[in-house]
Amino acid sequence: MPTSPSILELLSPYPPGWGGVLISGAASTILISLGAYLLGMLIGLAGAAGKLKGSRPVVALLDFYTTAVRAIPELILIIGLYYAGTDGINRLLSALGFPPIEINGFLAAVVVLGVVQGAYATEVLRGAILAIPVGQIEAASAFGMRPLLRFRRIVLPALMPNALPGMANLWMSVTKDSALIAVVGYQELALATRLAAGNTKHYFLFFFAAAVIYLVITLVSNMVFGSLETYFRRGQPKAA
Amino acid sequence: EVRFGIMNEAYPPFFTKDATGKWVGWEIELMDAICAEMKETCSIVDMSWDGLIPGLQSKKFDVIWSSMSITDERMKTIAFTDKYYNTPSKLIGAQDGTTGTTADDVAGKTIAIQVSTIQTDYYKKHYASAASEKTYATLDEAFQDLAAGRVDYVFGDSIPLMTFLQSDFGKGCCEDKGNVKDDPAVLGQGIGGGLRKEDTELLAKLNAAIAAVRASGKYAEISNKYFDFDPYGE
Amino acid sequence: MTNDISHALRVDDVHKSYGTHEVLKGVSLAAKKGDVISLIGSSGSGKSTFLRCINFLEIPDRGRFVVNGEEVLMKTGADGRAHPASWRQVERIRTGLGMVFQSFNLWAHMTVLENVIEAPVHVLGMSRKEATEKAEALLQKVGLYDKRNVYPAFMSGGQQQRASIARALCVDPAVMLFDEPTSALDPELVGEVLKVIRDLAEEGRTMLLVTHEMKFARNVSSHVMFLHQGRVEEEGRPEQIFGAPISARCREFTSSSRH
Amino acid sequence: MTNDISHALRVDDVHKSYGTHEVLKGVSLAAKKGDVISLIGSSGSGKSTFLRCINFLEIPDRGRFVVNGEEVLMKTGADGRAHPASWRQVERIRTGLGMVFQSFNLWAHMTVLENVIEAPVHVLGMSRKEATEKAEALLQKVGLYDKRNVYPAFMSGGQQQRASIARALCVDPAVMLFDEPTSALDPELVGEVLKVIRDLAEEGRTMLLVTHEMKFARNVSSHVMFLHQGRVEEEGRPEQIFGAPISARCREFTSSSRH
Amino acid sequence: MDFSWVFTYWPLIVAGAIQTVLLLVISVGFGFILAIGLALALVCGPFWLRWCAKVYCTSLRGTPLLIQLWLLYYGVGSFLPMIPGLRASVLWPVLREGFFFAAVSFTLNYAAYEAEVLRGALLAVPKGELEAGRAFGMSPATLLRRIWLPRAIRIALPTIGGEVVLQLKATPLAFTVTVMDLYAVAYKVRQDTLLVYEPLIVVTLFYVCLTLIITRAFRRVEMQVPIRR
Ligand SMILES: Nc1ncnc2c1ncn2[C@@H]1O[C@H](COP(=O)(O)OP(=O)(O)OP(=O)(O)O)[C@@H](O)[C@H]1O
Ligand SMILES: Nc1ncnc2c1ncn2[C@@H]1O[C@H](COP(=O)(O)OP(=O)(O)OP(=O)(O)O)[C@@H](O)[C@H]1O
Ligand SMILES: [Mg+2]
Ligand SMILES: [Mg+2]
Repeated sequence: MPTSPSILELLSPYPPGWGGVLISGAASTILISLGAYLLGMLIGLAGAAGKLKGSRPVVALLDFYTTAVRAIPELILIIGLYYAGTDGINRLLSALGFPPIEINGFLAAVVVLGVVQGAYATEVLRGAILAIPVGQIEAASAFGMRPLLRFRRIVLPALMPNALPGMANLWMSVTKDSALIAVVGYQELALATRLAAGNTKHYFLFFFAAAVIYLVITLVSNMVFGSLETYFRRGQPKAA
Repeated sequence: EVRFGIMNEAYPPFFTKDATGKWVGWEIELMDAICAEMKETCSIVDMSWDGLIPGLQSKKFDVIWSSMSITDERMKTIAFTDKYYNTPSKLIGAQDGTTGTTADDVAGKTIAIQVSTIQTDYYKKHYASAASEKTYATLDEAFQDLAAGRVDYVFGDSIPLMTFLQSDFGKGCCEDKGNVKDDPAVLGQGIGGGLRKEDTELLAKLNAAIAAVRASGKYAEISNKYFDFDPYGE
Repeated sequence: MTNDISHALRVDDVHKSYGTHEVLKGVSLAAKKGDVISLIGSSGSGKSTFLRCINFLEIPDRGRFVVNGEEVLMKTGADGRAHPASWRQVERIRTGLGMVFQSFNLWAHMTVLENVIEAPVHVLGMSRKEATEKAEALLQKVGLYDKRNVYPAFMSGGQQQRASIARALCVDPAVMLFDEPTSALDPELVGEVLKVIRDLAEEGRTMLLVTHEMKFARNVSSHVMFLHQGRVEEEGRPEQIFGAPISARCREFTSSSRH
Repeated sequence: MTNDISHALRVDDVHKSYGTHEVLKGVSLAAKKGDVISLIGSSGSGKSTFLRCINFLEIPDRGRFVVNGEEVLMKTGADGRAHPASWRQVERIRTGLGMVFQSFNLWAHMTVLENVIEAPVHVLGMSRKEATEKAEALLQKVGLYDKRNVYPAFMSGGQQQRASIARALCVDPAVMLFDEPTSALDPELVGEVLKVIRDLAEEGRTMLLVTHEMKFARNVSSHVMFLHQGRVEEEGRPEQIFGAPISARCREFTSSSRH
Repeated sequence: MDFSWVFTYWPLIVAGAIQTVLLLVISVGFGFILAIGLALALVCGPFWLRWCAKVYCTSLRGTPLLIQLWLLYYGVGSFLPMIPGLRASVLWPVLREGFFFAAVSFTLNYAAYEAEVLRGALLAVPKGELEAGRAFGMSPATLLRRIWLPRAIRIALPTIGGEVVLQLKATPLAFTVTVMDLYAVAYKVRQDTLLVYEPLIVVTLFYVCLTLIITRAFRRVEMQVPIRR
């Protein structure tokens, strides 16, 4: 290397500065995390409902899902789905005489992370629902509320304060877990950081920059989760 | 069309992406030369290390071109081309004025080695009786620990080690202790491209192209831009 | 039983056990429009359970239910226990059943007013404006108008109970189930509730009322049932039950209210 | 005031507001050992709040408290409101104060028996064995012996209330605060509780009792206080309050119990 | 499928499994205790303490664990030798190792996540039950030990179980500070042999066993108090 470039040059958003790479990495991270998180939440809601209300086989199946999916390393899930999965599908397709398909890496990442998130979310939401005083739900039933209405008007607002801390944690971890999807060739924040650092050998600078970006993401999420919690804790007496 | 799978991490000067997302480096230029030789169009598929083998096997690309060492163990799983480079291994250590890489020189010291490299085998054969080993996921971490004094030596491929020594960080803490005595039995096989075992036709074409590029002087031309020695080794 | 239709509420032979503990051992009841039936009995005798079976908050092990002329279809599940054949039907029937819970069960995340208009707006599809007007009138009646924007956690026990009564009244149910609706109320308010119930009965609504206040039961009801060990030990007009009960157990129970 | 010691419980001039809503506007009370004082008044008049101020579950804005001959030291905080000077002292005083809550507040993660022995074992340091024996005797008395290993969520309202009474009795407090202890009980059980309270009074314990059942108040108490709009509107012996009340409001209130 | 490598690598596998379990037990155990303190500070601490706890939780949940680990290991860790006397002390062999730093940073990180969960759970305990405890003269410590925490933990059990499993999944990061946990062993095997699935399957089996133990244990506790539904 000739003369070392200044910090500003290194972080400039335009090449040869690496700022742009970091920012687009952060954007992918957020996108993938959001997708996975929302998918996870949907699975979680269905899973929690199934675990609490479902018939015996449904509960057993969901138990298997939450245990297995949480236990299996995400890496093997991603490799399994993206590589072995596409391989298998394509073999099947060609056996049936169809042309092979290409599974989008982004979609695969969102699906895998979402399915994993779903397993954790199932448990968080199950606990949150169990913490609702049963009488509140009974009252809703007694007034003839249909299950969906009951869920939307009573169960959801009542479970939110109990679930939010755990759900916030899941969000925090998924923004960092999304680093995994580098495996399918996606360049998110962590990989972009390593690339920038490895190229320039300014390890400290770029890791610090990445930490700051993560922290900004967190602070914004904190604000969102914080105001959600304040809103959903309305009507509760102040802390003891 | 031949698709080359390259690890999406930075490994200068062999391969890395620059800030515009373009692939650059010695190995990339060599790849271009080989493709020209084969009269094929080439494309690059970037993967994390974890994705390379599955990607190869599920035909997302055809050749792993990612500074992968040829070993007998690995040859059980995939096929390798002839080597296209083989750089010496060396030890670096703290700036204390000593040099030397014999077992006596490292006696009682701790040596940092990147996980699952040919240096591990070399260590087992030559150093294990005298020194102790610490395993690192990447060389960068090993460098950090060398600078912090947690290990006494880093043992690895000379090129990344020299690159480190030339950086500001490396200059401040560490120095070259010399190349290790060659042992072709463990260090000799070099770096090659990895292929699916059944792709024997492509393998033959690649081997021919490597030989042709080396013979035509194109190899030396590319290497001179990056190195002051011949990376092909013996 | 073609005469079912004439009954606003008809329940036959309800059985309910929790584990091995058989709480209801065949309780039956028939109420015409405008009837006020009081359910009395000692603590733990299954009064609340009976009420909760009627709107299927507890699934009875056995029994036949006709509410507002509509029979709840039951089927026997794989485990040999009865279940409603269609929860849709149960939900529809519940909209015609108001309930005041023993423990109030107000929704904690809603103010009193929101609690009261919840069911009219979201179950019956009443407009918010209309529901609010109606709710405010009801809250006025139970003396909670100035507490309408307070959350339940910040109210006294009696205020919560009154809110719970207003909530049940606001859906205009044809049949009302009251589980000790005056337990937390002072005598004046008990008098008010008494009046409300009488008005409702005159409007032709049917009421089933669990209570521990014998005087209240005597004053308000057209029919009294004494529950003992899971069975109806005695029933009849209030004058009879409180004046000249036949069963010894009933006599003992009602007389003790004159401590 | 040297004669404080002769009072088991003495409270002077308690004030308490929630926000701008002034609930207690100077309530005073003095009880000797063995006194049973009933607190009556309409719903929302501040009876529960008063009880909760006595054991500092609510911090009163102003007031002087002497419990079992010990004055609670107060200091004025930076915000101009009074606080207990030492929470340690409050905790010690609370061990001599039993409380039955209007909403029972049983600990949901413990069985009835565990609920009852909790305070004796972990606050008073009684041995588990001794506490269990005592608790079982008490549960027998309130008719819950065979429910002793049941969790509160699976009990009827009256059963929970009885468990709550047993829990308060098991610490042998010198002063007991009862917040509507019979609201969920049937007449027979009310009679039992009446007997228990009389026995306790004879043992020399002091009791402060909120109730809506005038007959009960009349039968059990040595002194009755009528709370109205945050003040003691009238107080005296039960015969006077129920027989010949002076204040118009009190007359209206007590007479309404004869609906 | 080729598992012949297991015969050569089994001593490493066993050692790795032990490292994994140790890291998990240490970080969850100490982290939970720390989390209780943090959660209490968040719920009822004085303003400054609440603020400190909030900053702690936000920054530790907000940055990747990997970066925290590196900060500790390469940052703090490289200053440790400068403390006079430490190098000569009996603690040095422990303090020098990557394991120590991994255990410390995992503990700190786990505590931050767990504290948030506990905060929510502490707030979810019905106020009346706390008041009942106070009314019987329980000191704050007794109240916490007998009523508040047991109630809160039961409310949060499913979430806590999830956090423990998440922590298990975080242990592979220790490899970046030279701790050869089970995952690192599998990584080595994969690098050595280029087998993709087989080493990961061994890890998966082990993780599944651990997860089963964890979930079973949590279910046990959950079942202790029946819930009415
Ligand atoms: N969910 C439940 N699981 C098990 N047993 C229960 C459950 N609910 C009630 N029980 C038991 O069933 C019996 C009847 O309870 P129920 O609530 O119907 O009594 P009740 O007549 O309403 O009494 P109270 O006047 O005290 O409210 C009681 O012994 C109670 O312990
Ligand atoms: N935590 C609180 N925050 C605000 N206001 C409250 C709170 N608790 C009670 N109040 C109000 O204080 C007043 C007195 O309440 P309190 O519970 O003392 O009444 P009460 O005399 O016990 O009535 P009841 O007989 O209905 O139990 C009520 O108007 C109530 O709304
Ligand atoms: Mg009941
Ligand atoms: Mg009250």
